[in-house]
Amino acid sequence: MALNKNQIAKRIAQELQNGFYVNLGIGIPTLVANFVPVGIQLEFQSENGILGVGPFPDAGEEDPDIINASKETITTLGSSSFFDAATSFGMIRGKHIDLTVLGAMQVDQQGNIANWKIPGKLVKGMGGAMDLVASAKQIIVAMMHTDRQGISKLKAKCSLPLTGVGCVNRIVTDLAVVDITPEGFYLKERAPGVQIDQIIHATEGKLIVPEDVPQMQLD
Amino acid sequence: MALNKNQIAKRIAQELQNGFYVNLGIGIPTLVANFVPVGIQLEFQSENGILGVGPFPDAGEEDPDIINASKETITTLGSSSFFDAATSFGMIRGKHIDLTVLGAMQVDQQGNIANWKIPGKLVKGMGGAMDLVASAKQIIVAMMHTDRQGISKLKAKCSLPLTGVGCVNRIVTDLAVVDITPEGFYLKERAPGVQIDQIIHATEGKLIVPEDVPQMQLD
Amino acid sequence: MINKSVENVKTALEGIQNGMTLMLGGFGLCGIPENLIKEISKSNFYDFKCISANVGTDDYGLGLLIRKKKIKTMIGSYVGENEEFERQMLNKEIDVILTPMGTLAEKCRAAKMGIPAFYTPAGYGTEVAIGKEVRSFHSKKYILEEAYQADFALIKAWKGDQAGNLIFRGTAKNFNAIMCGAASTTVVEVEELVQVGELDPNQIHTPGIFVDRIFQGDSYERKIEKLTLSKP
Amino acid sequence: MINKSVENVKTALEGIQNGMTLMLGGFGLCGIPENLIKEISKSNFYDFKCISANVGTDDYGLGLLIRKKKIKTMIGSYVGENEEFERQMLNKEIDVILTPMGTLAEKCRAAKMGIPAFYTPAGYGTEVAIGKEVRSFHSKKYILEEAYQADFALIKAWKGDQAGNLIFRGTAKNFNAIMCGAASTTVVEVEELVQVGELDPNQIHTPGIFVDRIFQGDSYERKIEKLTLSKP
Repeated sequence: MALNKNQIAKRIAQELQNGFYVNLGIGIPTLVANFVPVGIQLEFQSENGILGVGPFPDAGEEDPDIINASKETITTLGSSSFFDAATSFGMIRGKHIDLTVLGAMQVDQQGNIANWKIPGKLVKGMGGAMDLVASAKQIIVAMMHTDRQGISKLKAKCSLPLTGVGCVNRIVTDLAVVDITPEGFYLKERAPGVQIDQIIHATEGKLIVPEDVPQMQLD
Repeated sequence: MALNKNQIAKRIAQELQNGFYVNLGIGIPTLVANFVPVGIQLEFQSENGILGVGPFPDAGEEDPDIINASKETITTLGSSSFFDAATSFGMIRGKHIDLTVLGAMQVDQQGNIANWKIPGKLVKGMGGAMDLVASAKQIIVAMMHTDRQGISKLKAKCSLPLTGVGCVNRIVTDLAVVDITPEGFYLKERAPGVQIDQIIHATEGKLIVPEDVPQMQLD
Repeated sequence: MINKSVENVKTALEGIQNGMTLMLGGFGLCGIPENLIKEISKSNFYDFKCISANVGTDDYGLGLLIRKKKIKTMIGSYVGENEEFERQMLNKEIDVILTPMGTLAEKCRAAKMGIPAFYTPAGYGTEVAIGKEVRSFHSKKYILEEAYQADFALIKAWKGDQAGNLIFRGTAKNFNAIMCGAASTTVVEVEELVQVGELDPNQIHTPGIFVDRIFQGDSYERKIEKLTLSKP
Repeated sequence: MINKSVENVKTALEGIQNGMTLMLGGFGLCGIPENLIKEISKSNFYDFKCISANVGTDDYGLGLLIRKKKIKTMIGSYVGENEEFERQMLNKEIDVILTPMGTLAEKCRAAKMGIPAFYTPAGYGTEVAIGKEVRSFHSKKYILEEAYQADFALIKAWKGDQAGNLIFRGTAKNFNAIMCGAASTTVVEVEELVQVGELDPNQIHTPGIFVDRIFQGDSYERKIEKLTLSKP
C-alpha cells in the first residue's frame, strides 16, 4: 500500500545519522523531525538564522523574534545559536550542512530538480531552495511519485524550470525509495505491499530495477 | 625650519573632522592621535579588530587580548567594539573609514604609493597597507620630504614596488603640504620659515607652485 | 564618540526621494523596521525599488507600502503570503526580481564589505543564471553575482547605543545585520536606545561605523505571522 | 546536541600529516592557539604550509614551528618580529607568499562560506596582482582572489561549549572567528569549556557547526608582545 506523508517522513528519518546538521524544507520534510531515531544526536538548521531548532513553544511562551524559515514560532535548545542570513547561507554554501530534505514538483534521472515555478502560474519565489540544492552534501527529495492527475514526477527530463542541476541523491515517495545513479533512476526499496510493476508504471524516467527490491522497514 | 615628527602629526591632525573614522599607520601617523583638536568627535579603528581605540593602559591594567595593529596593548572606550578581521577589512574596503594616514617610502605625482618593499632588502610584508590604500575615502601620507641621503621621496614615478595606484590625496612632510592633482604635485603650504626653493629642490616630481604659498599654522 | 542618534523617525528618513532603492531588514514579519515602514507609508514618496527577503503580509510590514502602490520594483526571495502583492504582480503593476535567498544575503554583505562581485553555485543551470557569467572552480560551476547598490538601508535592532553599536535578538538578526552599512545611508530603529558604555564591546553584533542614524521607535507591535504551539 | 569535545590536544590533532596546509588564528601573539602549536612543535610532523597573519616571535607562537623548521611554505601578511624566520627566508629555506591582510581575511572567510572566488581592489596595480584577473566594476579596477583550501584550522577561543559554540574575547577574535570552519577539519582550544546551555544563543560568535573538535587547553601564557603603558 502506498505510504502516507508521515510514513514517507518516517522512512527518510532512517537516513539521519549521528552528528548530522539537517535542513528540512516545508511540507513532508518538516515531518521528518518527528521521527528522529532514538540515540541519534543531530541539529536542525533553519536558514533564516538559527541552528538548534527546538519544538513549538507552549502557549504563552511564543516569541516573535524566534521563528523558523516557515515563519512559525519555535523554541531554542541549550545548544542553539542565532546568526545573520549571510552566515546561515555560508553554512549551506560551505557544505557544513550534512543533509537537506525538500519537496519537489519534478526530479529527473540526471538528478535535476524543479520545485519553484510553474510557467503561467503565480510564482512565489525560490526562497533558499536554489542555495540548498546547489550546495548540500546530500539531498533527499520527499514527494508523491505522481501528481494528482497521475502523471509521474520522476522524469526523463524535467519539463518545469529547474531549481538546481545534478544535485539530488535520493527520492523517497509514497511508492518507493529511488536513487539517482549515472545510469538513471535505481529502485532501491518499495513501499510495503506495492508491486514493482506499479512503480515502473508510475516512473517516466529510466528506472533500473534490480533482481531483489526489498520492502521498506517502517517499524 | 623643517618640522619634526610631532609637528607633522600636528599638521595632519588639522585634517580631522567631526564624525571621522580614522585608521592610523605606524610611525608618524600614530602620533596624530595626540593632537586631535578640541571639540572634534572621532573614532580610531585598528585593523586587527577594534573600533574605538583607547589610550595605553595604566600599569597592571594591560590585557593581552586587547591590542592594536602595532601589537601594542591598548584600552577600550565606552563606544568600542571588537570584530573579526574580515569585518575589519570590510569597514576599510567598504569605504566606511573616512581617513587613512600612513607613512611611505615614495609617492609619485600620479598618487601612486610605495611603502612596503625595497628589492634586495628583507621584506616583512604589506600587512593591511594595500587594503587601506586601495579603499580609503581619503589618504594622507606622512613622511620626510627626502630620505637620509637627501634623495626626494616625492617622485615623478615611483621606482620601488607599488603598494597602490592613484590613491594618495595629500602628503604632509617636514617641509610642506603637497596635494596630488591631475596636473601633478601642488604645493599647498610650506613649513614655517622654509623657502619655496628648498621645497622645489627637494621634490623630484613635477611641482606646481602657486603665487601665494601660505605657511602652515601650527599653534 | 560619534553620536549617531537622531530625534525621531522623521529626521531619520531625511533625504529619502522618489525612485530610490531601499534595503529593508527582516524575514517575514520578524525584525522588520516597523516604525520606518509606517512613516514611509504615510509619506508622499513612491516608485521605490525595494530589496527585502519577503514582502510582508497584506496588512503589515512591506505590505503597507504595497497597498499604497509605493513599490515599482521588488527584489526578493519569496513573495508569497500577500494577496495584494500577488494582484499587482499578476497585473504587472510591479516588477519582481526573484533571487535565491543566500545570494540575496551575500549581495547585501558584499555591498557592505566593499566586495563588488563574487561567485556562487546557487542558481547555476537555472533561469537565475541567464545573462550571468559562468565559471568553473575545482570542477564545479558557479555564477557571478554583483553587490547591490542601494540608497537607504532600513534596519531594526533590539538594543543600540548613541554611537550606533547594535545588538540583535533571536532570528530578528536575519537580514538586518548584513544590510546595515550596505547602502549609502543606513537608518536603524531600536526598541531600546541606551547610553554609550552600557553595551559590552564583546557582545556588539554590528559596530556603529555601519550606522548613519539611530533612534528609538515609538512603539513595536512585533506581530507573529504564524503562531505555532506545542499543543494546538 | 552534537558533542564536539575531545579529550585533549593529542586527540584534537588526530589525522594531521606531513605536508598539510594549516590555518592558524591569532594576530601577533594575541589569540594564538598556544596548546595546539606547542603540541605540533613537539610532534614529528613537518613540511607544513601555514596560513596565518603573522609568524609569531622567535620563542613563541608560530616561532616554535619555525625554529623546528616545520614550515615549508608560509602564507602571511606581515612576517617581521622573528629573526629566525628572516634567516630562513633569506636562505630560501622557507617559501613566503605575502598577501594583503584584508585579502587574507576574506580568502579565509570565502573558504568558510563556500564562496570560491571574489573581487577585491587590494593589490591592484602591484606585484600582488601578477597573474590574476583584473576586472572593472563601476569604473574601478579589482583583482580576482580565490578561497583558500586548508586541511586543518587551528583556533583559539575564550569560552566554548561541548556543541562547539564559541565566544571570543577582545581583539583575539581577529582571524580565529573567520578561519573557524574554513578548513576540512577545524580544531578549537578554549580557555574554558562549559556545559551546553550555559552560553546565551544571542552571544555566540561562532556556531558549533563550524567546529569539528573542541578541548580546554592545559595552560595559557597569553604573552604580551609589546607592552605599552600610559606612563612609561
